[in-house]
Amino acid sequence: MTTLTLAKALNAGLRQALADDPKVLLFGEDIGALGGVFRVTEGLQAEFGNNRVIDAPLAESGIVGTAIGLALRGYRPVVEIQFDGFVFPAFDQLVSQVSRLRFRTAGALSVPLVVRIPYGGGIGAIEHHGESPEAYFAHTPGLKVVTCASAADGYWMLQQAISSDDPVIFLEPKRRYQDKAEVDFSQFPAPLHSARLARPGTDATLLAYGPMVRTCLEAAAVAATEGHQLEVLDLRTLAPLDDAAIFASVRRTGRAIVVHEAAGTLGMGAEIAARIQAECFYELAAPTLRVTAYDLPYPPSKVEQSFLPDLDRVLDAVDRSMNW
Amino acid sequence: MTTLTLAKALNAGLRQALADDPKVLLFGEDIGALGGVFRVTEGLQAEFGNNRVIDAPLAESGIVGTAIGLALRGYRPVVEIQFDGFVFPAFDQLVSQVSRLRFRTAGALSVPLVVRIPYGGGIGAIEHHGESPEAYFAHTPGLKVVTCASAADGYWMLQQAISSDDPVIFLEPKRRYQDKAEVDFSQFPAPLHSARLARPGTDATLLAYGPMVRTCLEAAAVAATEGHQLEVLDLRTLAPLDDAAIFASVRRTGRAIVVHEAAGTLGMGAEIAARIQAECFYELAAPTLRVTAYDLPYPPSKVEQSFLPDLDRVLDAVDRSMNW
Amino acid sequence: MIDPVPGPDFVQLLDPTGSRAEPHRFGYSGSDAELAADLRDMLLIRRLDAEATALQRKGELGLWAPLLGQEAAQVGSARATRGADLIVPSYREHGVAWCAGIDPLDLLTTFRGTGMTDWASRPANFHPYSFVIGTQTLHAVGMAMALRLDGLVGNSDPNRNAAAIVYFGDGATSQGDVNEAFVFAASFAAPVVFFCQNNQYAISEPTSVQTKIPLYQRAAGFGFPGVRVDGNDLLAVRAVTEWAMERARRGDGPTLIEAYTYRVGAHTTSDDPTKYRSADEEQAWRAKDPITRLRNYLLGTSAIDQSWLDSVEAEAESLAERIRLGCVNLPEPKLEEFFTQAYADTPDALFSQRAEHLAYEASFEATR
Amino acid sequence: MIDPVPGPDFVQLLDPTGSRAEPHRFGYSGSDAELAADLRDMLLIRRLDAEATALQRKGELGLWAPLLGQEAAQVGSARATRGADLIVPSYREHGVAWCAGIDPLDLLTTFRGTGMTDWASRPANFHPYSFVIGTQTLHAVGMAMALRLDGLVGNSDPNRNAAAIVYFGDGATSQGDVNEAFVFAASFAAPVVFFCQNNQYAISEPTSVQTKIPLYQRAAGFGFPGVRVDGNDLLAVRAVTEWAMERARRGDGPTLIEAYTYRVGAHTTSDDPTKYRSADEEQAWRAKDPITRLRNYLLGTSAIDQSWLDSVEAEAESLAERIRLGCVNLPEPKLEEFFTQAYADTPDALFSQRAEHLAYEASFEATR
Ligand SMILES: Cc1ncc(C[n+]2csc(CCOP(=O)(O)OP(=O)(O)O)c2C)c(N)n1
Ligand SMILES: Cc1ncc(C[n+]2csc(CCOP(=O)(O)OP(=O)(O)O)c2C)c(N)n1
Ligand SMILES: [Mg+2]
Ligand SMILES: [Mg+2]
Repeated sequence: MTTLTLAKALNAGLRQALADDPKVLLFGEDIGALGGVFRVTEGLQAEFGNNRVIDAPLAESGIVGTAIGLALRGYRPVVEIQFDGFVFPAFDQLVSQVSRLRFRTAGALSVPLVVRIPYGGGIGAIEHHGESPEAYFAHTPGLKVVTCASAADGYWMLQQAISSDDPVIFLEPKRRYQDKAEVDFSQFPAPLHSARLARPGTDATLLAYGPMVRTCLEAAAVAATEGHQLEVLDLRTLAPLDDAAIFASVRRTGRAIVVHEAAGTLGMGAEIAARIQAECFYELAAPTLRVTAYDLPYPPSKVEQSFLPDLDRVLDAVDRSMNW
Repeated sequence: MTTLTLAKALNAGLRQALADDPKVLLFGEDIGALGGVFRVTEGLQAEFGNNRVIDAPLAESGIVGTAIGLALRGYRPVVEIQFDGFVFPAFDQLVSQVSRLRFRTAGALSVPLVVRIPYGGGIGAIEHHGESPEAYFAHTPGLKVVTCASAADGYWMLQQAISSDDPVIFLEPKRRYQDKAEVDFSQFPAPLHSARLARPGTDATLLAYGPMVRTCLEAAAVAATEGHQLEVLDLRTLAPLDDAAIFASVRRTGRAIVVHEAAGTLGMGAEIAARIQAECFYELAAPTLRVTAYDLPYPPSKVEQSFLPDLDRVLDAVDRSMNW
Repeated sequence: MIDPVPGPDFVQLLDPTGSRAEPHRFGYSGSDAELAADLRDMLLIRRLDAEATALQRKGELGLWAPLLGQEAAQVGSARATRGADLIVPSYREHGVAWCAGIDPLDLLTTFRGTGMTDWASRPANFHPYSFVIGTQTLHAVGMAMALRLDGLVGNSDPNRNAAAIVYFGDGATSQGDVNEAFVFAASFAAPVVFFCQNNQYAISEPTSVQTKIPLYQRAAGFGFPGVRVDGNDLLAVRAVTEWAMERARRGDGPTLIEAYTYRVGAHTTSDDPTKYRSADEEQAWRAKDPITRLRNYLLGTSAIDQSWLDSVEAEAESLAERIRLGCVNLPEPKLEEFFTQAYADTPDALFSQRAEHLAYEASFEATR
Repeated sequence: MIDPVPGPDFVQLLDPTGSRAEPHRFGYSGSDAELAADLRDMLLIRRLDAEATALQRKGELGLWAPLLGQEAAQVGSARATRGADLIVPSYREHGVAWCAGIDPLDLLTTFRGTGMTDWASRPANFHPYSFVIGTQTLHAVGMAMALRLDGLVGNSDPNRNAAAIVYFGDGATSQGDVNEAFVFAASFAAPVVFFCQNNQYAISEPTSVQTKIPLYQRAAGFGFPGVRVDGNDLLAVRAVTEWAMERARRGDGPTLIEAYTYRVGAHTTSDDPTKYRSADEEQAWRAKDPITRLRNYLLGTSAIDQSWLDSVEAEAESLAERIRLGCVNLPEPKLEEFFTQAYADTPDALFSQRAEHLAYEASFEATR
């Protein structure tokens, strides 16, 4: 048991993956000498050499496209996209190639690629540094999409993603990079594509992932002082979703509130609400509510706190659900 | 009143727009001498010259990116993307630039750009020629997304999109290009961002757009022979959605079935179902059902008919809804 | 566009009449017997192409992208590869596929819509077709980077070395991906040959829409050599590609080859070239036919004779028949097969969707 | 990387000691008085930059991207533009912005997070900053295409002509978009100058990660000229950029200028250059400082003297003060303002979301 920040846990996860499998490669901008702008790859080039931890030219499509070629030749590239907003130049390679090569070849080819993306807002950054692009990927058949909310999950989920034979979009909640938590290196991790009951409760379910898990846990703690027992489900896997865990929780509480930083329209909350209404039609005491960013481009940082969901907006939605 | 195919109606709409406003430009691959692979721009370069109808180098990001520059200098470029599957190289320019320049400049800059995309499957084509990318765009704040289902809408909506000061993704159902219908050149068209009641009914609402409108109308005709009166709403506008029309219809019928060709997960049906359950919670006799493609990459054409929704799958969903 | 002339900027070793040209810095030193084998390939490929075009006309294929006129570019370059080399095609490289040992029927599945790129499941160093223009160039560079990491480049024993070759068109050179592929290849000195078939058109757009200068010159700006070769001259294509592949294997990095040729047929069977080019132009290029040229040369040296040609013709005939019969008998897929092909580890939701699909199909069978 | 030497491949008109170099095909013919005005700009910009960096340290800005060391590249190129020309920056062109008449406080809104790119609303031919690397090069080409369509290129009266100039870094040259911009500019003979500030780094990556050959050579492969200029030499930058702009205005199409310079500061205030480069290297480049060089030259010709320098220093001081005070007083935005800024025709749903937001804020005020 060690206490680590999320960033250090991810670093430890990468180090372990590099040590375990000589085919694992890290590839991206500024990941070598600099150790990445968030220092997630710090020290790894020094340790494993620049044939394992490779600084790439500044071109995301090029990075993902060549990583495909490496993957097709038996490597397991772990690509770093520097910030969420810079994944879009690689979108075509992700959506038309990474997600489809296995399908196109009836299973003959594998693209065991991990695309790490620091994502989400709330850090006072300029434009394109606070995006939440998860829904674009979750809508794309052939990709898997996961996100960690804690240091332990960062350590384990990243290694699980790297050992997956399917391409995985690995979303790292950048505003939580410095959050510390215990990591048990010997514990056997839960399956990658499973949700985690972060806090049990009886009155309503908060469904969250990545950066919003902590926000929801804080909301649940406050709600508890007001007499509401909120259940918090950390989704962890966005594609595929852990339907069983979602439905089980919502059936228990009868109320669901999805919380995310991405725009509401066609965000993960849309899919989750659509599934819940279809599966739990007679078991709901209120419609599934969504607490999300507004349907606007990400605004200047001085207003991001009111743009993004926070504890109070979550509690407001809980009230609305309870009073439905 | 003239009878036109959808392709010819779009051609007529473009001709009218070019004639009405010298700032309107067409820009894309093979749109000049060839008239586009679907002949939607046929004859227009001969008529308006190659400064108004411009063959572009083969690079979608380049096409959209330079069209932004043209738009910023007062032009109204209408870009053609040759097939749905080839819009992704331009995704970054669309999502990070087209959608945001107005927001970034607090309204000072306008990007009056129309991106025409023949979309959807069912034509026996090879990979990447049968995609339905609408949800990616509808999830992107700053973009408007519309789609026509008939020749009359093709003619009018395209001109409305061109005269919009907002960027519009204009989706053309390629498998309906040869469908004929009456176009009334003198009729005053409905607003661009409004749905259209394609067939009134009382028992359930079919919500569809683009290629699936005809499928739903056919299903409704069959259902009528079996005693079910299905209402068919042609959504026309996907971003923004015409909430009022959707809710009004669903409140009337109590049952909603969304039909589209895109993958189910995080397709338009997700958002529509999520909105309906939130707004019409106590007015529903059944959950909103979704009839969509499966969550797979587009398969080889020999199986596309069972991959895509068809009349029978729509009727099957109607049955399930009625028996809920 | 004015025709390039033979000289340092345009490698031609066999002129359109079939005469060996003056010695050039790129010489072809193979035997006439080898050339006859290449001619046989070209003849068979032309027949394969014609047969597929005919099958499309009969409605047996959804589409076909003919390679007519590009046989020398494809055979000459393909025959410059060897066992461990990696071949990454675009979508018109049926001739390259043939040389790589791909069964033409496997290619037809793609165009008949019974499969996607079925040959990938059989052993061959021939990558799947890519239909999104230019994307495959990056894959090839990545594969070449892997060869380097694997220690398969620059070994003193040249037989332990390998390289990749990637095919794309003149139109593709405008795509960001292709230029990024140049950047990455140069940066990592990747053992890759960029083989651009400049067939003068990207569908209806002449190459002048993409560039005002010869395409081979693009390479120098990225720091590696570019060579323009007569794409209708098998000897020149083969000589230049062998040189470039060997350069790559040796560890000297990428080369761009522009094979200057012509797409004699339509872009695909859906295309109508009369809309954008003249019959005169087509005629002028037919006069430079790559097969006629090599045949005349080999007849001239007596490496082949009429009976050789007759026997290849017979072979072509039986190939055509095999394709004709094979095509209509290609197994029809069922949607249910595909639910487990998108992922190594198929999500439960897809099993449910498959079950739904099967139940629906069953109910359908039962009720109607 | 070995330093380029003055000569046909590297335009230098003023050497690091401040001596005018031998005559060159690019000569600078402006007066010393004009150069003094440019030096004043450079001095003020350096102060502005230092002040913004200090404001970030104090927590008043979220981020700052210093231009320290790139003043000659920016002022020299900006002063080569005139009224109707269009200027398209990347995100480090604070010096160019200054020359274009942008209020530095408008720049600060971006980095303080009170606004995005507020200057766009005031008349100036200075485009918003772009933070997604390379995207703006395509916008600039489109704008240049518009100039041509508008008949503002190649007129016999040179004053009726205009061109665009677009800024980007060495790292950006690897992006597909930048290379596509080269393709489109060449294809449409767009009146655009591609101004690449090769400041030796893309964050931590030295230029050698992006290219093994000088960047200016990239242009030739796309069919237009490329020139490498000493980016720390205002005279050379100005002369070459004036030539390229005039070429574009005349209708002769695009040019790539590689201004060879150095990012003396950090990439941004979040960066730590000690992780990836040596103090020696930084020191060597400080010796080539663009301001020292021009100051020495102008002191030498007596175009300026100490009292001139003192008065600019005073001016810089008051500029800094205005920035310091102005920054902390920049109006704080409210989220409600933004709901109507994404669209010309705001969808109803956004009005509802604004109403929800306001009601929520109000309830919040009421209850706590
Ligand atoms: C990204 C993308 N855009 C557009 C298309 C449509 N398209 C298919 S082939 C083609 C022309 C390609 O020309 P070229 O690269 O010269 O190859 P050729 O077909 O001549 O062999 C186009 C525009 C595509 N497949 N992919
Ligand atoms: C598409 C994209 N990828 C990555 C980044 C992150 N990033 C910001 S600046 C930068 C380096 C840019 O280097 P260069 O082009 O040389 O310009 P400089 O900062 O040196 O002026 C990077 C990688 C980005 N902004 N956009
Ligand atoms: Mg071509
Ligand atoms: Mg730089």
